[in-house]
Amino acid sequence: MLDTIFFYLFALLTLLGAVLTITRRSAVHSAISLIVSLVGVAGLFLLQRAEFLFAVQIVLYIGGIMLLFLFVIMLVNLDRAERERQFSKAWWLALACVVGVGAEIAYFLTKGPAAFQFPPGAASPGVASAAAGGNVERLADALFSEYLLPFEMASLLLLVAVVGSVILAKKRI
Amino acid sequence: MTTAVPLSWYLILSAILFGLGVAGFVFRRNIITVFMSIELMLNAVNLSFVAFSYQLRQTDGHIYTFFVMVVAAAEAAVGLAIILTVFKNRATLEIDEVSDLKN
Amino acid sequence: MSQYYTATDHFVLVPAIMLALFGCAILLFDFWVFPEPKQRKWLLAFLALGEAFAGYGLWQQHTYIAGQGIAELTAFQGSLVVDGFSLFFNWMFIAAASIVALMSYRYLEVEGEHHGEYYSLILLAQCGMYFLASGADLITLFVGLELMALCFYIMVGFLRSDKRSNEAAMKYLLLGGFSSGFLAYGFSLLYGLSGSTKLSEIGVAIARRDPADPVLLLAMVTTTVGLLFKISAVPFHMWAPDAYEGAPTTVTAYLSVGSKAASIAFLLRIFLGPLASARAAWEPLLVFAAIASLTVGNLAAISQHNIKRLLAYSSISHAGYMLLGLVAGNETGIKGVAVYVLVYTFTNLGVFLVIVALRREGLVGDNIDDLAGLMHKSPGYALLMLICLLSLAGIPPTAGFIGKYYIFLSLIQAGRYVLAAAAALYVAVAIYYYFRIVRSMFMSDAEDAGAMETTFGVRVAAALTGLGTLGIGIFPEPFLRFAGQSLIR
Amino acid sequence: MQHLWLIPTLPLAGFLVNGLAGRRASKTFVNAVAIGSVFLAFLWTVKTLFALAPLETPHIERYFTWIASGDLRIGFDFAVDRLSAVMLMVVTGVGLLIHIYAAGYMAHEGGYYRFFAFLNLFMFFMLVLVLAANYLLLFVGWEGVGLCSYLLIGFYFLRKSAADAGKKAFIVNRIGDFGFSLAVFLIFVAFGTLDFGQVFAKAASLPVEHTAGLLTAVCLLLMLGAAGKSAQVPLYVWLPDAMEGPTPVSALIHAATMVTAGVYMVARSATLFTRAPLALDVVALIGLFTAVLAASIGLVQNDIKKVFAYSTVSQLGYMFLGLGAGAFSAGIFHLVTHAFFKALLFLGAGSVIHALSGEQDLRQMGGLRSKIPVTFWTMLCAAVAIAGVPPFSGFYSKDEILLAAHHHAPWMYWVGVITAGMTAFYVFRAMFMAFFGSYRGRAHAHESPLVMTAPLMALAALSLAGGKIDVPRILEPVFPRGEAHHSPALVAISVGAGFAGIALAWLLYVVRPALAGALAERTGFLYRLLYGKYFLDEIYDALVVRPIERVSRVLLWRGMDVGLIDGAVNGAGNRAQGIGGVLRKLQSGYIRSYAVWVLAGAVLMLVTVALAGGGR
Repeated sequence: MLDTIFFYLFALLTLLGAVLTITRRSAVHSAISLIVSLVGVAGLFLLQRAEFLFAVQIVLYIGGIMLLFLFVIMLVNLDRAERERQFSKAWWLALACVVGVGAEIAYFLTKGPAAFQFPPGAASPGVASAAAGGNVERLADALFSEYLLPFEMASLLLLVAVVGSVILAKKRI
Repeated sequence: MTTAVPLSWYLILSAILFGLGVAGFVFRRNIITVFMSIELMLNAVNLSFVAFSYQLRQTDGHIYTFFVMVVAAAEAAVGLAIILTVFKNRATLEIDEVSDLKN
Repeated sequence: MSQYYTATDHFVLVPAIMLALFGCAILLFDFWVFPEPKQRKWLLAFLALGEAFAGYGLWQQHTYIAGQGIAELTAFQGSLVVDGFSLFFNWMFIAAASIVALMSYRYLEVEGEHHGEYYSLILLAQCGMYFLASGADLITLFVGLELMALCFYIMVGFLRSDKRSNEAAMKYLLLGGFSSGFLAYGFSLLYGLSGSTKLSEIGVAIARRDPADPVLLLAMVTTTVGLLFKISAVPFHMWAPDAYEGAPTTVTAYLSVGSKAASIAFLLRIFLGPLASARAAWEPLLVFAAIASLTVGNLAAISQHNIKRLLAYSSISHAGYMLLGLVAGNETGIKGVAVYVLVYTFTNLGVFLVIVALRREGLVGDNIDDLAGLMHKSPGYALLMLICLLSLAGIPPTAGFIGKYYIFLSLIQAGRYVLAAAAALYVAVAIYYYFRIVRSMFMSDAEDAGAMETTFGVRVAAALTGLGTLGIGIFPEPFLRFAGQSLIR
Repeated sequence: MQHLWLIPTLPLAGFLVNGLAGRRASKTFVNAVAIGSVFLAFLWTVKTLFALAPLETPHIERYFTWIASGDLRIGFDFAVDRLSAVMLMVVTGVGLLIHIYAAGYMAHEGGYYRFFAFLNLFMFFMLVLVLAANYLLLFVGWEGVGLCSYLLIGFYFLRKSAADAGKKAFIVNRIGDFGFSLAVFLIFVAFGTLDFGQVFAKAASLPVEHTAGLLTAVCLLLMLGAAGKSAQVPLYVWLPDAMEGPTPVSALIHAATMVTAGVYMVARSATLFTRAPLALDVVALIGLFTAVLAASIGLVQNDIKKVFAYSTVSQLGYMFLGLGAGAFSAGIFHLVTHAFFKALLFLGAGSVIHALSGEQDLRQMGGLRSKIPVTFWTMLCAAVAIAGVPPFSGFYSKDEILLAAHHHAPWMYWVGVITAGMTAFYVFRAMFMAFFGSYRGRAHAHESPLVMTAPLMALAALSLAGGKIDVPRILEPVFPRGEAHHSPALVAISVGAGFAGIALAWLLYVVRPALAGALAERTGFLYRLLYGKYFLDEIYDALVVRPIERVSRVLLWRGMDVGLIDGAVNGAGNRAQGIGGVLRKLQSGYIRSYAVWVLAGAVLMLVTVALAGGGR
């Protein structure tokens, strides 16, 4: 019961934030709304016992990425963003597309629980405790054992990101 | 495992979030906001991964979500740097002004 | 060596390690050892060493697999797989990256953006391609794809003070992120459907499902959108002309062959692996994309004046041919796609090389008129361009013919006569715009008398691409056998 | 092993030497390389043919396997039988003479080395085409000669700003090549091989198709390819425009050799065609129709090269008429004699143009008989040959074709006779306008140098005596001769038609020159129709060329539905005015419009699979 109430709460937060993100005139407002939405998603993570991801969402996404966004918005001239024209006159087509996607997805997903017959044996009941708690340990374990390779690849990815942003943004290299 | 919130709710929420991200990408005129819309889409993906993972009682989905976040971070760093160079050269962040390459 | 990093894992990873290692080495040496811009060409030696070591690693994998007589070697709990397919594509990436690096040196100097990071990015992008060609796990593939894409975003925007380069990078980045969103969404559904991120297990789970399962279809469509975007198939192609035109020409060359080949490898892995059982559902989509790509690519190329843009449209049409090989789906078809990609790699690099060689102070060299009178100025490059354009048009005895031949053959064997006829029709259209370039080269008089300034690297690259294009055309047998080994399953 | 590969390789070597080093070399060197390589190829051909005589069965040389997959094997194989032997002699022999002539004609042109390099490259591809032992290698030569033709027409392109004409030539040829490549694929599907020997052996075991079937389809597609290359209806429109190129090119490529590639290819595939009588009928009809149509246009043209261009189209039609009537050897016979006299006519015309410093309009000529006598007399030899005056070469070959046509369907004979009359008329009209009467131009006329007149004389001898080479008898091992249809009456009628044409031309352009103008006025509409070439160029332009370009532009420019995509995202109103109502573009440069396309594609795909999935 409590789960449901929290789900609604966080879902509302997520959707509200998302709608505001794409409708607010000012880029700063958009960014702040996005943070609200991300907090909602973080809450949903927590609700599903993904404590590690909850932390990452707060620290990396909100604390890192969104800060970067805000920083850049401040760096470039803010006034221009204020004057941004919002929706174009013939926005109906794009809306139709979006509604189309939404309808399709909703149609598929509300087809009932039949759509989510997990393959037999896919769920691992033996580690049910994992979902109940100890998630962080298990994740850490997986990252350095089974998923060692993508973990190391991620380091390359971040290296490229560092090199790239230095090259592109620095005046003289 | 009893859960009060069925999987499909999460998936529908994820789909709506994805749709909103797409809408933001298509509607918005400010490059940074457009870029933020991509973050919305990626969050939708994360949400569905975590939901699946929760139902399957696995951690694979969590791992994937983690990597999506890392990718998002790297992409954001490079993307914002590119947006800064665009701004430096054109003094605008209106997306439709950046349309010299065409036909 | 622990349980999670065994000797096999290491053996499989060696080429990627070498690429990454030398990529980092270039960054360090650029900073500490070669601070002077003039010295930066020595970084090429590092790149060459990296490629050589990576090649050695590949060669060992090659001989090991052949010696043991096994089909594939898996590592990292099935996340990476070395088989004929991955080896074939990785050899191609080595060739592509080396040739691109060889032609880059003087070009970047002329552009005034000759930095060591460029070579590092070439290697790191190739590292991403390595994982795309050998990955067998959604996470590995996704991170590999993003690694490659990120390197390309940066390289496309490498001319920082050039408005067009910025714009190209921004468009590529935003649309790339957009499509990655679709791809990741599809992956999340695939994961939900199967409860695994390993391609083989996903395949098993999907084969057991009802093929008309709506969620499966949604997963398939979103994945397809992401993949088709990467190979720039219509209607997801629109980033390509803009990115190709705005990017530095050497990067365009790398983008058009490296990224395209890696994405095709990725696409084949997905469609012939986990999605193989849903063939009935995705085949019409690919037919549509292929025909649309042929139509838009070929017809739009007719009225272009910028060669890079023209080649972008032509590369869209080539993506259509590659898709047709997958549509045919038989052994000839898959082999045909592999051959086609190989041929396309050498040929397209050759064309871009000539454009790069034209670049000097005061001449951009990407307009068709800039090629005017090339025959007078430097007959060797004109000849190379002629051979490569003939190859792109698919005229025997150049390599391009062999590629198209296999695609057509596979379509006919599969009984797809209408598709074969349509493809043949577009070959006829394509000759038209390729020959526009030929005419400009051979028939017009040069508008400026400036001689071409080429470097040793460019000349070596020219020889390699020329030999590749003619060699595959005239002696295709070894290459065909090589491609034949690359068949998945 | 006779080292057949040397024959095409020699001109290729010439191309490489001249192409890479010719710019810095002297003209003498370029000449020596270009002419020398063709001369050596000619000598090697002669030597080979003597060594291989009597060549009753094909001599095949297999060099190496090109493509092998499964049981399919396509090789770099050359073969020579009597048919290709005849073609080889024509290509190398006439080619050699034209090369020599070109050394004089092009002496004062820019890009001298380039011209000869491409001429040699053309010889290479043409010889590959003739020597090829399978359809694929033939296709190599086929595309190669097309490329060279395009490059050589382009030699004058910028100066004459005739780029559009080249565009048309190109598009039209693409249609033909499309047909040919489809035919090759169909052959491959049907027979599992592309080797001539195997294909024909397998085809020979098939029954004759009296209703349309696979063989008919193959043959019709082959004919489409041949129509493109050999300028037959409906794809003939490019050839007259191709006369923009230098005259030696017109002579070599657009009269003597390349345009006959289609005839050669159909003759080569005779085994297939004889088993598809429907296709054979189409060949005959196309040939006949082309012959009449082109000849009628040729009646009124005033540009000397245009007259001969339409004459070439018409004579090619004759050859196809012969092939279609089943008289393959007669078609090839006419190909040979035509190579002699048409090359001579073009070279002579070139000599006239050269003498008049570039003048091509017949109305600006006249009375040149005494000023350039060698040119006059040699051209007269060609004229009597083409007009079918016995006992010169054209008489024999045309006679064979007409007799075969009469045997096939008498009405075809009569149409052919009328065409023969028109042929004689327009050729002698050109001769009389150029060489008789009084001089109407201003330029000072001077006879061409010996290097140009010597090939003229050699060709004149061949035009006069070429009929004595009994090509049909030579070709007997390839095309067994049916019963001979001798009919002195029919021969007399066709010769009579030729003489009538000459007499009419004499009357109109020498005896009563005023009559010609009056006639043109009296038949105003007909005259304009003919002079405007039935306005087919304009029709083709409107129906084929422009739509293709328009589609290309529409794809880039948003022309389909104003306000659909861009309008959706950009607020169409404001912007459209700024650009001034011009159609804006699909590839608009706006990222968001691109994203909408991605989205639209995704939705479309979703709907498709949802509908397909729901239907299951």
